[in-house]
Order: sequence, then structure tokens, then C-alpha cells
Amino acid sequence: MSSGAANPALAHHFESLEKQAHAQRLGMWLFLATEILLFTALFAAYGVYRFLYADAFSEASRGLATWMGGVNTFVLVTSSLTVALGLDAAARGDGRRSGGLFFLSIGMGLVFMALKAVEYRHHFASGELPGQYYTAGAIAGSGGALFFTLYFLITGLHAFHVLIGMTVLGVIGVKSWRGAYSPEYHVPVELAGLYWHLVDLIWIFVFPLIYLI
Amino acid sequence: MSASHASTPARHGHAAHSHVARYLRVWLALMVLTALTWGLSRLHIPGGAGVAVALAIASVKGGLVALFFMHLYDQRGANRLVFLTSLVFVALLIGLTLLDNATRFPLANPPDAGTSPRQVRDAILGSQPPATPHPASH
Amino acid sequence: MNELLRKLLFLPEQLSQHARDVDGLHFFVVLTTMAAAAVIFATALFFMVRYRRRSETETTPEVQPGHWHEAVFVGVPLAVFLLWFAIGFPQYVDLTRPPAGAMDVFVQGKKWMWKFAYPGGPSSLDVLRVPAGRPVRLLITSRDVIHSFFVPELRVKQDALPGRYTQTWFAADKPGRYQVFCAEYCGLSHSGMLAELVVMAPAEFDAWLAEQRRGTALAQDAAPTPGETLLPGSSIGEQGRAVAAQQGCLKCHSVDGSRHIGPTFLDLYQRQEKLSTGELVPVDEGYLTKSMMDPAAQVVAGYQNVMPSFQGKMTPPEVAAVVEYIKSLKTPAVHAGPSEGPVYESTPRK
Amino acid sequence: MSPLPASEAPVYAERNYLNTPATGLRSWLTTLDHKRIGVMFLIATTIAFATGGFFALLIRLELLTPGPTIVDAMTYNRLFTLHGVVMIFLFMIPAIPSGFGNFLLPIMVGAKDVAFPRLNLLSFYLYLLGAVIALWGMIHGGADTGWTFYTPYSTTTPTKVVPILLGAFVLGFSSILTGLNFIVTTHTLRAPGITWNKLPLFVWSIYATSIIQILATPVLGMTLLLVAVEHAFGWGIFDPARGGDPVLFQHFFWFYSHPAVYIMILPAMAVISEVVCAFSRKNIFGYKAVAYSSLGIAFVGFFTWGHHLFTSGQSAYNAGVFGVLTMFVGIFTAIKIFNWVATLYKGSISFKTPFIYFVGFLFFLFFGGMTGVALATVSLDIHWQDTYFVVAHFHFIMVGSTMMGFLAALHYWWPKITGRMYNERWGLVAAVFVILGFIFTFLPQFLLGNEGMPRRYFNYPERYWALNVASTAGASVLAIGFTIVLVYILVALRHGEVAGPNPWGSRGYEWLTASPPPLENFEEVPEFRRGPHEYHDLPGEAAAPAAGAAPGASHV
Repeated sequence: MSSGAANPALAHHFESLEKQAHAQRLGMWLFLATEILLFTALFAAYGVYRFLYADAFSEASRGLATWMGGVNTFVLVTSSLTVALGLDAAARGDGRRSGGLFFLSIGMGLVFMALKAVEYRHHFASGELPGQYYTAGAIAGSGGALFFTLYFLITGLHAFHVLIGMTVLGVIGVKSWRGAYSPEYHVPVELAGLYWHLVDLIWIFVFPLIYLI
Repeated sequence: MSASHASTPARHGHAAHSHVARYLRVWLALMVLTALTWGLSRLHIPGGAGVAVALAIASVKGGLVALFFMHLYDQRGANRLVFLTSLVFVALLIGLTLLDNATRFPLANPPDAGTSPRQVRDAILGSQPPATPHPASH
Repeated sequence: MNELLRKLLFLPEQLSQHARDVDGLHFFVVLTTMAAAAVIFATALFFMVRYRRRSETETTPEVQPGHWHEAVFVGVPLAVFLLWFAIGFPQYVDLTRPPAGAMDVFVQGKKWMWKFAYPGGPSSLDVLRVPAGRPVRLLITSRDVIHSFFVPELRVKQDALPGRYTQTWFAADKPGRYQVFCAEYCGLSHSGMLAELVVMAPAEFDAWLAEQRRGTALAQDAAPTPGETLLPGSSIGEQGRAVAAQQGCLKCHSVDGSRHIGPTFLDLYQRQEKLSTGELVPVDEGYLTKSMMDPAAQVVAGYQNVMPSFQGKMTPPEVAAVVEYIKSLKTPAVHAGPSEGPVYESTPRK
Repeated sequence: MSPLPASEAPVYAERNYLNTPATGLRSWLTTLDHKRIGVMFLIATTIAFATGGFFALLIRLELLTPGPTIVDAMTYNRLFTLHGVVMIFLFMIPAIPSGFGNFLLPIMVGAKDVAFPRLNLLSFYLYLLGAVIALWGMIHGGADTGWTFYTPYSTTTPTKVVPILLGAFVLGFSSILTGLNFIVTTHTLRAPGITWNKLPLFVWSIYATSIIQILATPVLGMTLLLVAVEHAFGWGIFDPARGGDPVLFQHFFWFYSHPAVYIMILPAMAVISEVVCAFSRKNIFGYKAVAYSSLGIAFVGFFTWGHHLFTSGQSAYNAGVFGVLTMFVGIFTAIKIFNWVATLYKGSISFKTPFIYFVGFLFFLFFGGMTGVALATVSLDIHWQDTYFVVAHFHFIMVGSTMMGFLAALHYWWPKITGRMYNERWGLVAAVFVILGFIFTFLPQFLLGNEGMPRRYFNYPERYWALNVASTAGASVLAIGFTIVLVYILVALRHGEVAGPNPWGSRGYEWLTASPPPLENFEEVPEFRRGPHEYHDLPGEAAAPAAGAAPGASHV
């Protein structure tokens, strides 16, 4: 057991850094569970309305630019890879490399957001908006409007999480670059990564639900 | 505590073999699966099969991310349990709400949704009410 | 015994076989609960007296349960609970399956009144008349928020969902007058959203219905109340639209005000139509129904008499639904009426 | 370990969490000490309880006569909404877990603090923020939707429903953070010697509560947010006019709010398990059964939400599934009741105030629970749904049982928290008032429900008058009881006798430290060799002939 008594990162009520890391990791996983359930309400609503308005939903889905969703998937998956590599670098004590990889991930997050913004712009222009603002009118019944309600809720909440994730990666990346972490203690790097992977994980489900089926 | 041969900081530190190769393999698999699900969607597999395939691929991808990028593969039991439990509740909420919409009195669903005019007529006028479950099934 | 327990538990009169069945379960539940309470609390009381603290230095032995205890603790209540459920659930399933040939009544809740529409067009406000001894199926909907149709004497309750139908049914035993409550909170006058269930002798009911159908007391109650706003897509009208589309009405009647083979449905309701005979008639439920059954009788001036009769092609509830649909087609500008209305009315967003 | 009972003169721990490191208001508001945060939660939730109780009294007064009595219909609708929102989100859910749980859980696992002290303080400030937002909404008109916020009523009402929704949303985060902290603390900060099977039952129940808080609250948060979005922008997600399904809202809402009932009752069960052992001076009958049944309730409690929707147009399949599953969740509660009663067997029962509340708890939980199971038989629910029967049922559970748990906890741990005793005689008097008050308030409501009086009625037919008067009379007895408690407990703050570390002779781990406890809970962390509910190895045990009979009794 690595004695972390000297390490300033050790809080007074933990007996060792190892135990503290375990606690922090568990806490993060619990937090991620709440995030998953936060999205679950939206996915359940999506499931119900897709079941009720199957035709309208597939029609509306076909109207989306699938290639943008696809490219965004590639971008986000790749950013997850760089975050994972960043953790690996931090574990080996290479703070600079770790920070650099995190910045690279933020860059990919920006690409993701930019593509998303282009898509949103297009939806605004063509009146594909939620609920009462839906004016596209190509799809009979309420299904089209509901699809775009859920589209904006799900992608909007996800984009919000991407923003938070980028902020977290930025803060931790800078600290990492400045050498705040060591092979013994780099839990924050790991937790920031976990958050980013969750954002990726959710997108992996959003992509087929919104764009493909 | 017994499960603590986990990704402890110390272990990360002197792990001679880093995870880089594993990460790259997983990344490659994710890219291939993304391309696959994209390609399959262009075939427009009819009915629920397309949905099922797309969700199955997404689940595999999600599993890869959770296991390897998020290190559930080599972590303590508690973290895995938290993640699995949350998935159980995801399934629970989605499953039971959908079951309701799928089996309720058809007219209790939105009128311009899945209920065709024929169903509407049958439900209003048909002397036989729509199928309801047998008490024996419980 | 039944009467004694019913009065003891403050249960209202039992107006149907379903009510008697449910009360049977109720009594069984209460009796088993009381028996269990007697056993548990007597045991607890005995322990409390027998093992009260006699000195401050008293000690106690360790007592651990055997598997036998746990099996009893789980098994006995589970058996009782499942027995209750086994009795109760079929009763409920029965309530979701109206018998074949039940008379249909459309029930519409809106803030804060109940409207009942009968086969053949007649409707009434806040009074539901049904024949004794015959099964009646209620197709319940709401015009604004969720309401709930509740008659304690029938032990029947069903929510009214806006824009869609739910169903329940009952067969009342004997003539009488009973209160209908709204059981789902719906705003300011929730507790004032009462109606009356009038159970009539079958012959009397038939006579009443026939009279209604003849149109003598034509649907006064069904007129919209002042200030009433019509929510799109939240009424029987939605079903009516489906029926109208299927029956082909919309091939000749537009819904956007444009002139086609027949007069447009838009703003048709409550319009003064000039007939080919030169006579002016107000378009009300009676006129609409009649025009579907016997279109040649009153043709609007300027149109050909080409419409087939739908007598026998549409059933009364379908006709009622189409009428509702036509009534719902209003442009806001035409929506006249004093603006005071109920103090508190939800406003649909535009 | 200190002997039972404390024979030497009790000592007030001079150096304790109340005065170290400082006593100023600032040191409290910025504290990271779980005990201080717990105490602040207790004070805040008690204020919320008084507010909610005041609303309740106004409601009962209004219902004293049919028609308008003291307020108009609109005010009445706001009153019952605020009563529900305040009692549930500001009192029931945080009171025992965030208050007593925060104070006790780390001590009971032998830790110096919770795992994330800063998150813990954040949880308290989120609670305050949520309360302030909700309060702002209340002052600016309040909401008239009922605490259930059913759509489309809640999305079309012109009242200030959005701030109330946002307040509840923020309170949800407070609840999540507390739950998260407790789970991590229980996993990672148990002192050496405290294995999972030596955890106090209080910790087991709070742990189970935390699981629900973590998993259910986000869904409620999202749902409330959707209603707020719908109300503000008309996105149509639950709006039938735009193709939405209002029943979907009910699914989402009860997916949280049914387990939330267990967030309210499990902590009370936590308290009761401790109290019954301490005051019968007896090991718990079936430790594992009581501990694991908490987890069972937390888990199966998620599978039953649909029993709130039997009349909503939900499918009969779902009604069957949810009905049966509800029967199973009843079993776990039954196990607990049986085990608590069996714990009394061969005990040494001391009728102190907390024990009286245990008796009340047993009564309310039994009848509240049985009526709950009866409601799940579906056909009976069709009659009872949305009537006063349901109101009486959930008040038996949420107010009756949870309040008994809260009061038992308040009296049992008062000496630990403040170092001083309350007045036992007044305690007994108040307990009698409170318990009888509850019975007189809610028993008539069961009968009203049977008779068919729907809930949330401002006006009612005259045939319901007599029972309403009885209920209001009971409520005033209840109010008197609570007032007595408040008075003597405040008096005890300054004038109570010094309690000493263990005035009850309890074996719970929290009694091993001084009263009030020092800053990091234990001056010297004990060895925790004995289980927290083990009383059998008292001095003189060998002489007691009953000891020999015990093993025999256990294998009947």
C-alpha cells in the first residue's frame, strides 16, 4: 500500500490514497448512474412515441443529414480514444502528453459542436422545431413535431453534457500540463475521462435512435 | 476488498504494458461498428428488425466503451454493480412504459398515432372489446 | 352480514353485481387485516407486559430465528396478499371487458361539467340516464385536462383523458338517482364537477331515448357554453375525423372553407344555412345528423343533391363522432360569445 | 466499552463538535463537519415541517364545513399543493436521511466524516436554494396543481408552477448528493472491524434509501424539467393536443414518486430498528432478514409504480404486473414488522418516549401497509383511487410512520446530539397526544374514502360533514402534541440534564463516543468487536437461566 501521508491530495478522513481513489471512483460511477437515468426518461419518451408514431418518426428521421450524425459519431469515438490515451499518459507520469491529448479531445468536441450547430441552423431554417413551433408540415399528424421535440431535447441535453465535458477536460488538462498529477495520484484525470466516455456512450445510442431508425 | 487488484494508481504506475494497444483495438472496433450500423441503415431493413439490429450494435459499442475505455473490465465489483444496476432500471422504465402503450385499450393511445381508423371503428363499434389479458396469465 | 359490514365501513349502497363483488373482497380484506392485527398486536402486547424491564441491570439472552420463522414470516403474508390479488384482479379485468351488446354512452368531461352523448345523437349535460339491468359501456374522454368519472355506488371509476378514449362499463340494478363525482383534480371547481346518474326502468328509458331521438328536446345541453374554447385534437371529434375520412365525407366537403361538391365543414356548425327551398335553418346537431341520414330532405341552396344517405352505413356513435368533428372545425374569428366565461380557464397556446 | 447502565455521574463532553473549531455562525455556514451539516438539515427541515403543518391545519379548518369556511377555492387548491410540496420535498425526503443520517451514519461506521464533505455541504446549500426558489414561487402566487403535477393541468395552469418545479428539481440534486455520499461512505470508510454484517441496521436502511435517491431522482428531475419546458414553451411532450401522452407523464412521475415513498419510510424503519433493540435491550431478531429486506424494498419498490395508474387508462396487462409486484414489496415490510415484534421476546423493555413512538410506528405501519396492499388488489383501488381512503393510507405511512420514526429518532438521539436529556414526563404526554391525534385525524378519512369522498375537494356534499369534523378535531389534538414537543425540546437545549455518553445503555456504535461527539467523532476509534445490536454478553449473563432457553427457542 503506497503511503500517501505526505501527499497533499489525501483528505484527513481517508486512511490512504488508494482508498480515497476507490471512493472517488465509486462516487463518480454513482454520479454517472444518475446521468444515465436522467437520459433514460428522454429515451423512454422517445421509445413510447416512436412506437405510437412509427411512420412519422422514420419519415422525420430520414429527413436528417445522416452523414453529419455519422461523422459526429466518428469524431466523438475518436475523442474518447484520445482521452483514454491521455489517462494512460498520466498514469505513466507524462503530464504534458496527457494534457495535450485532452486538448486534442476538446478540439474534437468543438468539431462535434460545430457540426451540431450547422444541423440546428438547418432545422431552424426549415421549421423543423419542437412542438408548437413545428412548421415544416411535411409529416402528417403530430408525429413530426414530437420527433423534433425529442430530437432537440435529447441532442440538446447531450450537447450540454459535451460542453460540461469539454470544460472539465480543459481544467484537468491544464492542471495535468502543469504537472499536478503523478503516477501515484491522478484520479481527477481518470474521473474527467469517465465523464467524457459517458458522453460518448450516450451518443452511441443517440446516433442510431435519431438518425438511423 | 478482495477485488482490489484493480486499476489502482500504483498499478497504473508500474504497469509495464500500458493500455495503449488495447485502446487502439477498441477504437478500431468502434469505428468499424459505426460504419456497419450506418451501412445497414441504408438497407432499410423492414419492421422491428432494423431497430433491433441498430440497438444491438449500439449495445456492443456501448459495452466496449464501458468495459475498456471506462475500465469496468479491470475494476472493482462495486463500480460494475452500479453500472449494471442503472442499466436494469433503464430497461425497467422503458420496458414497462412501452408495454403499457402496446397493450392498452387502443383508443387510449393518441388518436392519430398507431391506431388506424379501422381500429378506431372496431374499438368503438365492434361488439367485441379489444383483447385484454386473461387473469389466468398472472 | 353484508349490510352490517357495509354500514360499519361507511360504504355506500351497492348498485351493481360488481359493487357487491368488490365489497365482498373489501370485507375479506378488512377481516383478514383485523385478524392479523389481533395476532400481531396481542403478541406485541403480551411481550411488552411479560418482558417489561424489572431492573436496570437486567440482561437478555440472544435469540436468533430459525429458517422456520423466516419461512412463516414470508409465506403467510405472501399467501394472503396473493389470495387478495387473485380475487381482486379478475374483478378488475371484468371491468375492462364490457359485455357484448352493451349500450354505448359517450362521456365527455370538461371544466367543470360532464356531457353524455347517446347513440343516435341526443346528449345531455350533467345527467346520465341509463336503463336498469342493462349493461352500459362508457366511452370516456375529456376536452381539456384529465378528469375522472366516479360513481361510488357502482364502485366504478375511470379517468377521462383528453384527446382519447378510455372505457368502463356497469349494469345498474335498480332505478334511482346517484351522484357522479370528478375524482381527478382538475382545477378551481373540481369539487363542483358533479353530475347525476339517473337509473330508469328499462321501458321508461326506452321511451325517453326515443323521445330524445325524435328531437323534441334537441340537445339544448350540448351547445357550447359561453367562452368555451375548443382544443384541437382533444375531443370525440378526433375520432370523427377518422370516420369522416373513411366514409369519404372529406371527398366532397372541405375542411378549410373552400367550396367543393358539398358545403365546407369549416364553421358549419351554428351557421344559418339557406336551403334550396329558400328557408333558413340553423345548423345544429339535429340538422347535421339528419343530413347524414336523409341528405335529400334539406339541401343547401346552390348545391346538387348528390349525397348518398348514410342511414345504416354509419352507426349512431360514428354519426355522433362526425358531428363532434364538424363542431370542432371553427376558425377562431367566428368563435363568438361573451368573453366573461368561467373565471379560471386554461388557455390553449396558439 | 462503557458498562450498562451508566453508573457514575454523566459527563458533558466539553470539547465537542458544537464548539470546535469555533462557535460563530460563519464557522457553521462553512463547516465541512457532517454532524454540523446534519444539525443544520434538522433545523431547516423542522422549519419546513412547521410550514407544511401550518398549511395542513388551514386545509383541515377549511374542510370543517362544506363550502367556503376560511378561504376560497383557489387558495384552498394552492394550500394543498404547497402542503404536499413542502412536506414531501422539503421535509419527508431530507429529514431523516440528510438530518439524522448525516449526523449518525459516519459515526456508526466509525468514520471521521462522510466521503465527500464538500459535496455534503453543497447538498445543504442546494436544499436551501431549492427551498428559496420554491418559496419565491409560493409568495408569487403558488401553484394549484397538487404535488403530483399531473399534465395537462400542470402545463396549462396560469399559476406559478415553474418555480415550484425548478425548486423541486434543485432539491432533487441535494437528495442525490446526500445519497451518493452515504453509499460511498458505507463502502469505503467503514472502520476496521465493522464488516457488512456488523453494520448497524440504521446504516443498512439509509444505504438502501440512498440507492433509491440515486436511481430514481434523476428521472423525476428530467420529468419536472419537461413539464416546465412544456408549460413555458409548449413543446408538446405531454400535451394531448400535440400528440403527447399525459399518461406517460404519470409513468415517469411515479417511477420516482413511488420509490420516493420508500425514501421516506426506509429511514423511519432505520430508526425503529435501532430503537427497538435499544429499549428492549435485546439483539435484533433476524439481523440479516431486517437488513436485506431494506435492500429488497429499495429494489422491488421500483417495480410497482404502475399501481398509481389503475384508473388512468393504463393497460390491464400492466395493472396485473404492477399489482402482483406490489404484493411482493409488501412482504419485505411484513418481515420487518414480524422481526421487530419478535425482538421484544425475552427482552427487557423500557417504556421511554422513543419506545412509545415505536409502538405508534408499528400501529401506523401495519395499517398503512395493509391498506396499501389492499389498494394494490386493483378492483378495490378502482373504488378507492383518488378518494380520502388513499389520502388516509399514505398519511398513515408517510406522516404516521415516518413522523413516528422522526420523533423516535429525535428523542433517542437528542442526548447524543446535544449532550442533554429532554423531559421524559412531557415526552410521554406529547407522544400520547401525537399518536391519538394521528388516529383521530386519519381514521375518519379511511371511512370518508369508503363512502366515496374524492380528494382535493374544496366543497363536499353534506353527508360527509360529520367525519370531516372528526378529522379536523383530530388534527387539532395533533397540533397540540407537536407544540408540546417543540417547547420541551427547546427547553432541554439549555436546561436539560447532562446525558453522558450513553444514557440509554445502548450498544449502538454511536454511543461509544462522548455526547456531544468530538470533532472527528471518536477521540480514539474503538475496536468494534461487538455487533451494534448485541446485548447478550452483559455482566451476569451466565447467571440468567433464560439464556439457556434461548437457543432452544430459536429452533422451534
